[in-house]
Amino acid sequence: MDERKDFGENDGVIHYELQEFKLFEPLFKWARKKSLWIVAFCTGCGGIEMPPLATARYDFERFGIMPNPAPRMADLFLITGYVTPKTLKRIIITYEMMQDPKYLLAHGSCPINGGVYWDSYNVVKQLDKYIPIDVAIAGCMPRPEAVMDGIMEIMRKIETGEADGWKRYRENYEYYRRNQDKLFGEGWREKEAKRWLAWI
Amino acid sequence: MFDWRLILDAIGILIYALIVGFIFMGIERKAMARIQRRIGPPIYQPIIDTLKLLGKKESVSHGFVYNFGPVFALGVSITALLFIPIANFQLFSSNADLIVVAYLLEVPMLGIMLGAMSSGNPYSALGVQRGLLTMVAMQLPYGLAIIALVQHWGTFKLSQLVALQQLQGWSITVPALALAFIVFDIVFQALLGLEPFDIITAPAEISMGPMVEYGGKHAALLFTQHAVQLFAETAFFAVLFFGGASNLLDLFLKQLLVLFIAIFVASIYPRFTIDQAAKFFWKWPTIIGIIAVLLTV
Amino acid sequence: MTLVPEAYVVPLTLFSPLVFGVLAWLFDRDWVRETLGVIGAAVPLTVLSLAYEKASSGTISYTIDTGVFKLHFVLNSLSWYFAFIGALVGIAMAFGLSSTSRRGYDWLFSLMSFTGVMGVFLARDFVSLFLFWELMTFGSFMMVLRRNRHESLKYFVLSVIGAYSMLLAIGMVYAKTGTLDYAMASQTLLLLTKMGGVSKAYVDTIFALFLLAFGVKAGVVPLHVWAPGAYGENDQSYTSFFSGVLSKAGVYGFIITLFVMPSLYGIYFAMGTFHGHLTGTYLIAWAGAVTVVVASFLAVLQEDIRKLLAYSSVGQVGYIILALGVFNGVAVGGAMFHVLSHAMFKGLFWLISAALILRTGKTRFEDFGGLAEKMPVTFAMALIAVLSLAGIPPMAGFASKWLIYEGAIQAHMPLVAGTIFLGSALAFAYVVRFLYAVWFGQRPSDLDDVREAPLPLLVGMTVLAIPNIVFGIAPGLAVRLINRFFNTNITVNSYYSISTPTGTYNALSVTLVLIVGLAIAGLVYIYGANARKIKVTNTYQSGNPVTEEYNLVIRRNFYRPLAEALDFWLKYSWDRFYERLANLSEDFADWLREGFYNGNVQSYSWYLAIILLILAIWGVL
Amino acid sequence: MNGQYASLLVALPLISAFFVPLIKGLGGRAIKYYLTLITALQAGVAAWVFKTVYTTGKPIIVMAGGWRPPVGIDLYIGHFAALFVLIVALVSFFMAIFSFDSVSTEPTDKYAMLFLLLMLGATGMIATGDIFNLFVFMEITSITAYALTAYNKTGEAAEAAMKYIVLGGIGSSFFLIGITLIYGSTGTLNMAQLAQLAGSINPTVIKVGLSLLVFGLAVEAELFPLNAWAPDAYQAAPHPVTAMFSAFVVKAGLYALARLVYLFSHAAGWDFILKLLVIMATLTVFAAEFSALRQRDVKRMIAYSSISQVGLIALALSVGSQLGVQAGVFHMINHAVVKTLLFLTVGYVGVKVGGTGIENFSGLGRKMPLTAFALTVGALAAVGIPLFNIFWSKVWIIIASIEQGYAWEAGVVLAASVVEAVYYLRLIHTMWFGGWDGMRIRESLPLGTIALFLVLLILAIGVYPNPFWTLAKSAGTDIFNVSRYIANVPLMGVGP
Repeated sequence: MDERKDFGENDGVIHYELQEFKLFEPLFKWARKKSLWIVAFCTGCGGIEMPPLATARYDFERFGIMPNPAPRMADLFLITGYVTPKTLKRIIITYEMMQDPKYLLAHGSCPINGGVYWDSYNVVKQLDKYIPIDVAIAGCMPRPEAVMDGIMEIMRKIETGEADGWKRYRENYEYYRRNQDKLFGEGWREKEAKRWLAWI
Repeated sequence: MFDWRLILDAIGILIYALIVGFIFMGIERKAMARIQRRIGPPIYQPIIDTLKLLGKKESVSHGFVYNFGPVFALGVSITALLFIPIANFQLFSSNADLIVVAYLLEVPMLGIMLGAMSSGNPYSALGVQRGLLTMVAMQLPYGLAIIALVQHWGTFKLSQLVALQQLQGWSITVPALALAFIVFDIVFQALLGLEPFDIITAPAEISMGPMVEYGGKHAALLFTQHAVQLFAETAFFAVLFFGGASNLLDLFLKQLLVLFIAIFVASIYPRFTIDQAAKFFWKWPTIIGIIAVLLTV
Repeated sequence: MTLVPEAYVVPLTLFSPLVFGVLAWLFDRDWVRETLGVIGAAVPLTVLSLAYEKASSGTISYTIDTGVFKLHFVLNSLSWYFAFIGALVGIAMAFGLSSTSRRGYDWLFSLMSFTGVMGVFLARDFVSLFLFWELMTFGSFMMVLRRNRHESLKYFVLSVIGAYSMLLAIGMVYAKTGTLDYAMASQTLLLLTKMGGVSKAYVDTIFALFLLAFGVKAGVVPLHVWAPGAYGENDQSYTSFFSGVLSKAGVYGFIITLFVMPSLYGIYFAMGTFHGHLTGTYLIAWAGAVTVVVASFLAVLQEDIRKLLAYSSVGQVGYIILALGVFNGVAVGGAMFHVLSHAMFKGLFWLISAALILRTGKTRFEDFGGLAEKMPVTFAMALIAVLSLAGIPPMAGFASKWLIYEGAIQAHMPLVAGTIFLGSALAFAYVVRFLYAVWFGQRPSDLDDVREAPLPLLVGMTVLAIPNIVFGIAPGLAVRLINRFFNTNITVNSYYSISTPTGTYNALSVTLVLIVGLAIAGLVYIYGANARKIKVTNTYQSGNPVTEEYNLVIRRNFYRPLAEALDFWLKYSWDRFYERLANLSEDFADWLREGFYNGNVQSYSWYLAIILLILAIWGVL
Repeated sequence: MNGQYASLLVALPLISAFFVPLIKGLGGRAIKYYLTLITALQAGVAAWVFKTVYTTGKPIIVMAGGWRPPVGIDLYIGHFAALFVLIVALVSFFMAIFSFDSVSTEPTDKYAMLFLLLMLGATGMIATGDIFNLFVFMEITSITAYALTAYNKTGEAAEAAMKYIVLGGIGSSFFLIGITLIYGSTGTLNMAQLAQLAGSINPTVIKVGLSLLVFGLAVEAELFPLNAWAPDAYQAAPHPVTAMFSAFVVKAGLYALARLVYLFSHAAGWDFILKLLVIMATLTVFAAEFSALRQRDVKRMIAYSSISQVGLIALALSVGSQLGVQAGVFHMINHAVVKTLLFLTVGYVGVKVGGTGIENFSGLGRKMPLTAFALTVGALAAVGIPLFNIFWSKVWIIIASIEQGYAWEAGVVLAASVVEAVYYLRLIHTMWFGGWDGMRIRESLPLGTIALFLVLLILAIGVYPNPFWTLAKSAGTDIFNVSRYIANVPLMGVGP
């Protein structure tokens, strides 16, 4: 883990040693499965698909899922539609802010292969190159049932330990980082921040 | 010096309070869901959430005071809890009285504010500002309710208060104290941060207010603190107005009664903005409080 | 008592500060001045602590015969209590001054006001009270004069009005009783009230004049206008003495009118009662309550650190006045304890603001930020002061406020007790505002090279921080001291637990349980993943990247919603009212001069004719 | 050296005044040296008289031409007169030294003559025991005062002198009519005998006579409506003369007023006169203080302050109790010392910096530190700060007036003195913390020593007022206690 080149990434988001709970690991695994908090970050056209889940008909709260505005507390990150580079920058920053056992759920076909916007200049064709995806739900905006199924899938993967998107992000950070820098150019965080300074 | 029975009592009550506190939070979410005709999470959902937060593999901090804030808040909540006469356990309530407990129930707010302020996030700063203004707004009616109570019973000692209420009937039955009950109930809503006055952690507006930068074990600490605080405040409410309790089940029922009043109010009313809340607190609850106080003098 | 012979106790405490102040002014070399000043402030402290058992049991009296008057001083337990608090804050001020001011001028006048306040506490007759009162006012005035003329004149005019109303009251007492000594004057006044030799209106005017005189110095609301300017525009470490102890001279005045002149009981009863409470003290209670509310609301909305502390100081003294007004044993005991705790935590606050202004040179909240790492020790002191002022249980502030709560509610003054609740919440709010704006959040770039406060200032802070904690955990010590001169029915079960007829407060158990609670919480904290430190800019701004240039902190008008909620009340301000009054009187003066001395002889001779006419009319009748 | 040498007090200035034209030829400086010599001699005689009166305790009676009093004119130098004649002499000595630098306009011999005659007039008014003699000395003082006011030959000085002459003239003429009335009904001019016969004069005559006497002296003693001339006269006169005006010329008028008022204490309608005087005194303090508030010229400001302090003394004297009169006399002493110091320093700044406008005083602390320090001590003393001398006398005056039931008047006076505090402290602020043009002025040694002596005197009285308080008490009883006054004067048994 430590031979990786130091990219001067954001506050050692990668370089901390992981906390291994020996005794309570199975309990925590169960708890992680039974209480998933979703980051309120709805991109693209899928954002409107998410509220029905909270209504009386589907009610994802019975699985312990609760929308939570702050990324620090959240575990589940829903990418609900096409991803433009501008949104991808925010996604990367929010993803890196989330605390570690975090999972990514990609809705719809756009994050998988660009979907309807397959030939558009401004859509990220394959999200997986920049952010590790745990479960992808096909469909050009999957219906709530499909999303619920995807959530069940995530919970199963957590149960079995396969939902290791955050581990993959840590291990081959160079790959993800190179792709990101290729897309946005080196040191894109400062440049982006400076652009908005004038308006604040 | 140590009387072991007291310490065992304290530990027992602490664990009981923690579990029942989480259950109350669960009931809160379950009841709101049921009102919205949803199934809602299992009752023990808050316990799962806290465990998940505690089990986070990574933890982030903005400096010593950021860590000290939640620890201080939980510590003071536990202290406040141990000074309230829970059912037939006296615990430490013999050497502290109503004013000390009322103050201890408000001090955790300082702990949360300390942590939130040092996180250096504008949202948390807004949360701090709203939290303090709510506290300033509700302090006058809160004080008036307590004064009415004390003037009627003539004592500050909680254990004595409970004994008097056992003899002469609950505070609710006294007309003046009924007014004080109404005022205290409105203030109780703000103390818990439930719907009409949940301006502090307004989820949609300022993303969890002070708690925006809290994650992992800090959030777990805050959740446990909220659980203990919930138990302590419902117990305090029960002791003041429903004549304490002879045994734990009696206390539990009274706490449920109080909780459900709060839940029903919370699930109906939209959120006040902060200056509306201040103006509201200084109008109706204060007037009712003054009437209650003048009736009991 | 062997060290300092009894005859020298009072003169040493009284005159050593002034003598050393003058010496410090004369030998204006860098370190000579500081040592002289600190010695001058240390002498009263040592002498008083040595004279403790003698003063607490009997009294040490001392008279100076200046021919014109006989000045009589007595050191008994009451005056010892106040003098000791004054000396303690005085030594802290001396340490503070030795690092914040490089001028003999400051030392001379700060130590002159030190002597003045000591004289006020030890005086036993009216003229010495008036003499040292004027000296104290003049000393503190000169400290403000150097820095801001308008504020100093406002301060001086108000306190001279107070002083002269006191002189009028003294004259009226002397006219009727013929003596100037407290005890004798009160006895004869009591007899006169009984036999009807003195009309009720006469007694009311005496009471009103004393109320006005001591109200100005204590900063009761309509007369508090000078406080922000005088406390703010001053060397901050001197203000710790100014607001910590000089306001107590006003409080001591209230005690004189209420207690030391026992006959006034008779007078107060003569003033009738207002459903159960003595009208005189009921007025004082309401004056204190209004001060607490108005000053605390103003303190919350301030933008400048000095103004915030000034209004908060006025508010806290309002607490003391309120408790004195409640006039039952517990409340007065609470008031005396609050005198001690206020002197401690307010003195500490001012020393902290002195350190901040000394190191950063800034005074407004929007220029501060993130100093917690840069000045860790001062930050720790600030935390102690914050906890004590907000009244968090293990601190001295809570113990005294608790007593005032108990007293006020027991005395069946519900609305006054209500204002205490509001006042303590506001205190909580402006104290957290101070913490947020100065210590936390993003640090402005020009504050990066800020160093820790200099050593003498830190020593001064510790001198004031320790009593805050000691009296917090062991309120019994202070209450035992207070019970020696007032029969407050607060029973001291042991040094850490005090109880009143209706409630009890065991500070040690609260502190121990708090420590246990913190330990439990700490365990939970340690169990989780160990946290790593991240920069301030790594915060959630809904995903946007953030750099140092972003302003991540709300430091300007932090409580804007409260200001909007209160805008109806904020339209009226005592300050503007007094400014208009001052201009009115100056225009009247101009009108009078043009009108009367208008320079032509005809009108002058007409004046002569008028006088002749008056004499002629009198002659004929 | 028996008591008769006390007549030197009057004779010495008179003779030396007329020697001045003889030595006119030796030039201005010689005249000034001569003036200082004479005033020094006068101070010596006055000190000797002071010592004898206060050691023997008996007043010195000087009978002109050896004739016993009701027929001959006698000088009655009691405790008050001895004290005040010494003050007059000392102040004139200091002002003589001061006039070396400050008086530059040409006819210095005329100045020296007027100076000596002014001193003579004041001494005479204080020492005389005969009403008509009092009138004569009053005339001498007023006329020399008119001339000295116009001495600077500026337009403003002439106008001030003209006002002073008109008002002073009216006042003294009515004073003369009063004397004739009283002489007509009692047949004697001697004060002691007048006091004896006061009860027996028919009421209307004594009422009119006393009121005219009081009116005449009130103009001289600057009470409220009659003091309109004072500010201009003080400002226009040369600096040393202004100091003499405020230090003892006004005091002589006040003393005469008090002496006459208390002489006729058995006369009918006496308490009305006292009430009128109290009201006029309070109004004086009030009007003078307020009109000084926005003064741009420091000398005129201090003139107003001097008038208000004189009003305070008048209040003390007219309160009607022994304590009041004693406090009034004590205040006279303090006021003389403080006002001399103030006018000395302000005059010196006016001479050195050119003009006494407030802008010349800014940054004085660094420009002329010694003068600034002296002026600050004088100002603080005038305001009544403890550890300075006026504090003690002001406290006693307030207590005395309240004791006599004048609580309202005391309140007004205290309110007015708050105003006084404001403008003096504004002056102090401009002096020490005002802007400074950088150049430092060397101060002369003799004036520095005088200023320091006065500062030390102020601090001495302020810190330990006992000796001066006993002096003031004996002087006060001398005025108030008329029966003792009558007993001391050896009256021939003649007249009704």
